[in-house]
Amino acid sequence: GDDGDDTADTAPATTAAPETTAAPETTAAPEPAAEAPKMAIIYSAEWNDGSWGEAAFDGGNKLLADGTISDVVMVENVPPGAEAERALRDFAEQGYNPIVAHSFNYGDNVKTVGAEFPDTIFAYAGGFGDVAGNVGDYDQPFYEASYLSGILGAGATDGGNVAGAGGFEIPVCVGMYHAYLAGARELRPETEGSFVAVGDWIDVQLAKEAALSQADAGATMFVGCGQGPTFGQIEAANDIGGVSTGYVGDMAALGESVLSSFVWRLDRVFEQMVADVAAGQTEARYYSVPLANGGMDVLISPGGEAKISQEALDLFDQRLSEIQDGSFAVPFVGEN
Amino acid sequence: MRSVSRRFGETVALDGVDFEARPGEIHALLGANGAGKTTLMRILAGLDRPDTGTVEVFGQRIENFEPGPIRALGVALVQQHFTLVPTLTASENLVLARPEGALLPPGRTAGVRVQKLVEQFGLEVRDGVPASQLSVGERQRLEILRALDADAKILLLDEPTAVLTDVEAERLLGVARALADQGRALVVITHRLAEVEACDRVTVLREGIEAISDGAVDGYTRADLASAMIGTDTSGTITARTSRRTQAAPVCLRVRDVSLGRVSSLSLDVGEGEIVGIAGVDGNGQSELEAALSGRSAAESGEVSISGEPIAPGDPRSRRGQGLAYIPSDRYSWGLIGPMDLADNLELGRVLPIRPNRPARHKAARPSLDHWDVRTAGPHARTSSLSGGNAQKLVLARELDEHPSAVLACYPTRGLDPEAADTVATRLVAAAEAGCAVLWIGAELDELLAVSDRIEVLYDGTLFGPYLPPFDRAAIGLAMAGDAADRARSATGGEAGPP
Amino acid sequence: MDTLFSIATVEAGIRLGLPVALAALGAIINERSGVLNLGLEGMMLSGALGGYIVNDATGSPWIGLLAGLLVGALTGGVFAGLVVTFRTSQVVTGIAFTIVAIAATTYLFQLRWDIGELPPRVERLGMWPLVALTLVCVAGVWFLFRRTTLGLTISAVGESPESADALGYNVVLIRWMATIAGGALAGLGGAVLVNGPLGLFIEEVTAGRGWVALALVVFAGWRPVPAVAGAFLFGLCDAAQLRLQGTATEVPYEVFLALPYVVTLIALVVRARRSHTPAALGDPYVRGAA
Amino acid sequence: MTSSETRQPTSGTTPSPESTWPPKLDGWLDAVARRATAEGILSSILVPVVSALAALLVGGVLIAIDGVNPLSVYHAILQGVFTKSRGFSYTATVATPLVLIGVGYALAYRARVFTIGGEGQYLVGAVAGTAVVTAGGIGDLPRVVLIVIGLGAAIVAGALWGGLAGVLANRFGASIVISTLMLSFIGDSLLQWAVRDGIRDPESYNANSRPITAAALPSFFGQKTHLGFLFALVLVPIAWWLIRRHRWGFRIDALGHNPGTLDANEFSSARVTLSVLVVAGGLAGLAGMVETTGVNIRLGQEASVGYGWDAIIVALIGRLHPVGVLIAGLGMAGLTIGFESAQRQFELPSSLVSLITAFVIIFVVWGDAIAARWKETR
Ligand SMILES: Nc1ncnc2c1ncn2[C@@H]1O[C@H](COP(=O)(O)OP(=O)(O)OP(=O)(O)O)[C@@H](O)[C@H]1O
Ligand SMILES: Nc1ncnc2c1ncn2[C@@H]1O[C@H](COP(=O)(O)OP(=O)(O)OP(=O)(O)O)[C@@H](O)[C@H]1O
Ligand SMILES: [Mg+2]
Ligand SMILES: [Mg+2]
Repeated sequence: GDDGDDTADTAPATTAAPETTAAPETTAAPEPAAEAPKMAIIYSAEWNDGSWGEAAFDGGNKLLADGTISDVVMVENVPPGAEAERALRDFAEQGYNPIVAHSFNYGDNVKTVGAEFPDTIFAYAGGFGDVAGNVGDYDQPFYEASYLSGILGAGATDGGNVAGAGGFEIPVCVGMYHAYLAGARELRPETEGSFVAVGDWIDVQLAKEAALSQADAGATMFVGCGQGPTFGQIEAANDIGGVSTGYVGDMAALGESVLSSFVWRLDRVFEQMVADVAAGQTEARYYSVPLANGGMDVLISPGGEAKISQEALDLFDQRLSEIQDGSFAVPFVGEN
Repeated sequence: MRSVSRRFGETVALDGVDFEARPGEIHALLGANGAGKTTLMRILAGLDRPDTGTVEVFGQRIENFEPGPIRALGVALVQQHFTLVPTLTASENLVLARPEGALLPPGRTAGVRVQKLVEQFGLEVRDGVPASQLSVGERQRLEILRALDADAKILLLDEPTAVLTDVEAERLLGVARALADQGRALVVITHRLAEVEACDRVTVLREGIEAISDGAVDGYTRADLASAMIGTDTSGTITARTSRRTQAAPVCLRVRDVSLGRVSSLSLDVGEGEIVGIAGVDGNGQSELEAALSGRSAAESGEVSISGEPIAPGDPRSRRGQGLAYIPSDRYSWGLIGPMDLADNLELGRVLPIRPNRPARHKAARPSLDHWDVRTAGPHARTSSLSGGNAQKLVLARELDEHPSAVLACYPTRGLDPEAADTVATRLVAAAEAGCAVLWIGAELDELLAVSDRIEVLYDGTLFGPYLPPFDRAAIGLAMAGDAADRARSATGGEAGPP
Repeated sequence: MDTLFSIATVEAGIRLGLPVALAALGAIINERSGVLNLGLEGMMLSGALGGYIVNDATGSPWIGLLAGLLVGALTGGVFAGLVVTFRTSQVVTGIAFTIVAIAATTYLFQLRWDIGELPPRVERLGMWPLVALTLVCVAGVWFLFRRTTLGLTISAVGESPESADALGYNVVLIRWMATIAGGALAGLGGAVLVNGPLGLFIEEVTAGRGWVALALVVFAGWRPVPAVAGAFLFGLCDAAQLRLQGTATEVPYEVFLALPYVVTLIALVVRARRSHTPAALGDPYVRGAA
Repeated sequence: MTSSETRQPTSGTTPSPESTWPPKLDGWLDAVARRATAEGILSSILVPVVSALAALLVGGVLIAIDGVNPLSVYHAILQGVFTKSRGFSYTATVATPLVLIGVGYALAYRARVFTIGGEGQYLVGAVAGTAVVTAGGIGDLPRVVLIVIGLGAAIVAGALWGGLAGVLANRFGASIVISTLMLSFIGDSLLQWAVRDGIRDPESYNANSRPITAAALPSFFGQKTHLGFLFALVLVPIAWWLIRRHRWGFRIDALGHNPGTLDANEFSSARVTLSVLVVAGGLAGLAGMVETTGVNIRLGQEASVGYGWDAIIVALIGRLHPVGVLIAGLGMAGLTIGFESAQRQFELPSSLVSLITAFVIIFVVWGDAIAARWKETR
């Protein structure tokens, strides 16, 4: 990896590997133990989003390739509600365990179906420790990465404010924005910021205009949350020569403004669930793999380093190691 | 056209008809309703195709029955119903019919074109307003202008005079003659025998077969033509009543100061047992009068009442409860529901909240159908399968069976053959004699003369009359043409009585 | 607040309005001929994908626009085949058409860029050439209906197909042409969205703009200039809405999402019967059936 | 009285000089409706079935291109519905909103009132019903009472949403297709606002309403199927009876065939139009609440899953007849469930699955048109 040099980690190769389709590797994978768990993942949009969905897709496939699991089944575009429950139930009946519902809107569905299959571990992307019996939750500590991106952003710009955007005003998104702002303020305490809810997760054009409106108000550093809003923020930063941040996935290819991205290492999260299942556990947990434990990689885009001041790079390294050794905790502010 | 035949399902509209139109002549095409006149002209204009037979235009055999190419040969058809685009103005309609290139002419040029045509043919139309806002007569004239504008060599006019006043009709025939004199071939479809006399040749169709084929007009008397049309010797009018009411009867149907659209402040009383005929040319307020009296539309002002009780507009069931029967001018628009069966149609206006099952409904309908001699496959038949006369009888059965106290009969014989028309008239007269107040809005004067106790003429939304028996046919005819209105206008007092 | 009333806001409004304006112009041509086009969103989306793929392949956004136009025309042709020639229900076909287009574009897009490949950014056109293009289109449509025989014919076909037929016009052909033209402009609108300042395609990138365009057409009474003006007005509303979020004004943003539809409903009511709805809109034409 | 306001915009003033017979028809729909009443039950079943099969054939080619054996996919679809333990109950659950809304559409389309507003009415009904049953202080009421007032509120809200289109049409001549389309989008925005703000659960992390557990619909027959399916099953004979034996049904058919005659002889067609929109809206609203309380735990942002659009197709394929709607609704639901199951089994791209389902719709509509034309030319 030319880009993943800053995290003390094992194999960053998965991040941009296109060759992760399920079928060929199932046969090529090292023969798993027959009793290795089978995992199922459902998602409410398409896997192919270069971001949130793809992180789960890659995570599942990585475990399969590692032989940690004997099978993984993944279904996309399952709207929360009745259809999600049908899918969850179907997988539970077929013996898949653990079963991951990869959206924060699946909370009710996993609880409903979870009650019917007490021996199966379910988890959904609630992100706030919503655990009950065999139904777990997993963390999205994006704000930690975002804090570091904020440091880099301030180090690559001469001034200007922070622009945050999400499809709606949800805690994960707002938290990312506040962490970024806090990171930027480490270098430039006078930095201001604004957060905008685009009102839609896919409308890129509207998202871009939202970002441009923030640029008009003086923003130079952009941090998006969700596919549409992130693409919009990146595009706006490209246009005005600001800096932006890739969201859950390496988005360096989307433009020169993308200073850094973070990759969500969901294989680490899934590993915990699989381990619980393999150990015969039926109690789920809050599967939290923070940055410190390698839940995320922060990637500085190729060529990005040259734009960042040395002061910022140093601070970045310092905070990163502090986070990793637990001496520094990024503050989480979930409300605007 | 040689041995042209055309069937529609079971109906044989044309059966081996030969027809010719020659330059410089006006050819009258006669026939009872449904005789096939329109079908013949539609085929000639390329709007329909014959099943067998050939059509030649100027020696060129038509293979492709499409309106475009046939129009290009110089054939223009003025259809029985309007075919103007209602949102376009006169000039735009003309441009649409005969564009002068890809671009529209500027407003002024187009206006000049209309003006020229108006002057050339003496047919007055207004430009600059959408066709939907023109009067019926203007629309008809515009249709004809549009046909002439294409410099048609063969001009087909399907009942052009049906909606015109006599004066207008006469003018139109004058124009037709002038056009023929220019060397064009004209075909005029009409029901008015008088108009045939202004033509050169005549063809009479009866049930899809020529009863008279391409004869010189001079060779036939009106009686000849009439009998060719209907196949019997009766001159086609309704049997006149033998006795008429003379004393004033207690008022049943009362109309007070009703205004709606063209109708302005109209008042009228119809007594029990009395038949009042409303004569007049279509388009003088008949439809508004019908709408207001039937309660289909609310009058803008004024009141209609039956035995002192006002009719509530938009509430046909209570109208029926008050005893007002309504025979609409257009039974297919206002009277019947084609796709429903006969029993259902008989139930209109008196459907119970919960209806009996279908066999019971059919059983209940049978006596009524028998009594009114509705010839049909049975109460389960679709109403759209009825012929015009039987459809009308079905309406009568529904409306008159409940012994109404008043009847609003609008053109009750429209589209019927003489025998059926006579039956309808007899039934209405019988109803009147049983004490029912009948208001008969009609177009054919002879019919009204035959049945009415009193006639009023509706002209431009106002009633002129009353005319009492023995009727002065000429005076009524003049009133219908607006003569009485003119005189009333010139006499400041507005005396509009009978002569 | 000062940022609200700035040139930038206006420009944002224009950018947001451009694709909608073009699609609305397409729908006007289409609907003036009597064909109700509920497939507009799908046609836009198809044009967007076509424009994106071709731009990516050729590196020319102008060729991309042309491709969007052609793909749109193709979808218009398919739609015309169904509703004009086969006389399927325009309502159902339109809705189904949009569903097909969403599914098909997603499918093709994923076929082309498999998982793990980020969709590339393509060459982009600036706002002003597209504004010029849109102005040319609106002028063209205005000219078509005000100054050309063809426009008059299309209106006549939408108003009274039996009259046009009797005059020798080929109703089916004219509706085909109008539907293809409508699809072409809708496709162009989609292509303008992705080849314009955005330069990106993602699944369902049109995000309901086709429905807004349909609403606009009604709002504008099937007239091109008000439709385009309306598109920019709604674009401006969106732009302003995004800028208002920072300030204290607490109008729920759902109000802005619903705004085009609410305003259209109000327009339907206020202008009541003068709404110029083509009389034959939605009716298949069969000679002799009337 | 208010009759001057409710009269038809066209009545009275400009009568046509010639009567037109038969009256102008939407040929395709007429063919559909006619077949429902009399001619050939066979063709009314044969055409959609053959068309659907043709669509599945085309879909099979696409599946094969995707590298999966289409036969095994179709086998999995059948299994998903017929042999999997919950296949039937799932199918019934999905069919419930389709049938409830579809019967409303069928009634409206019989009257030639072309509403396409089911989706909006469904959402508005769900929002109103949820608002009522999750309102403070009401939770202590007995479950039955809660269910009833929740469903009642949903019906009223849906009916108002539908009725609004009727009022706009009657008073202002607004096109019903267009106004109901607009109202559907507005209904979705209303839902978004409601769950984000209006009736949001303050405890919830996400944009959701409070749970409606207290008003949850029981299941019946000990099945996974909720009571709502029973409503749909009961609605079908009621609607059938209304059409056959009730004055209102008679008026609906009369309105569809000839509004002028209805107006002149039986009842104001404007009011029948309004009533049919109100009833269809109420049924869609009911469907929204039934889905919320029968299937879900609360109302969320993603409540709009498109039953209101699918039901249009269900109504048309069901030949505007309640029994037909039931069969078509079950068929469509079965297809959905079967495809879902196959999609999970073969990990098919979701876009491919929606493409094939959309093909089924287009092919059925197309098949109808071809059949109608073929009939015409004979
Ligand atoms: N499109 C059609 N489908 C079925 N039957 C038709 C059609 N057109 C005409 N007919 C039938 O063909 C016969 C001839 O009709 P046509 O319109 O030619 O009569 P007409 O002589 O013009 O009558 P009128 O004086 O009433 O205008 C009638 O029985 C009519 O019902
Ligand atoms: N437009 C039409 N479509 C289908 N069938 C028609 C049409 N017009 C007329 N018919 C059929 O043609 C037959 C003759 O109709 P038409 O009205 O010409 O009868 P008619 O000879 O005038 O009878 P009547 O004397 O009772 O008026 C009827 O059985 C009718 O069903
Ligand atoms: Mg005729
Ligand atoms: Mg007849």
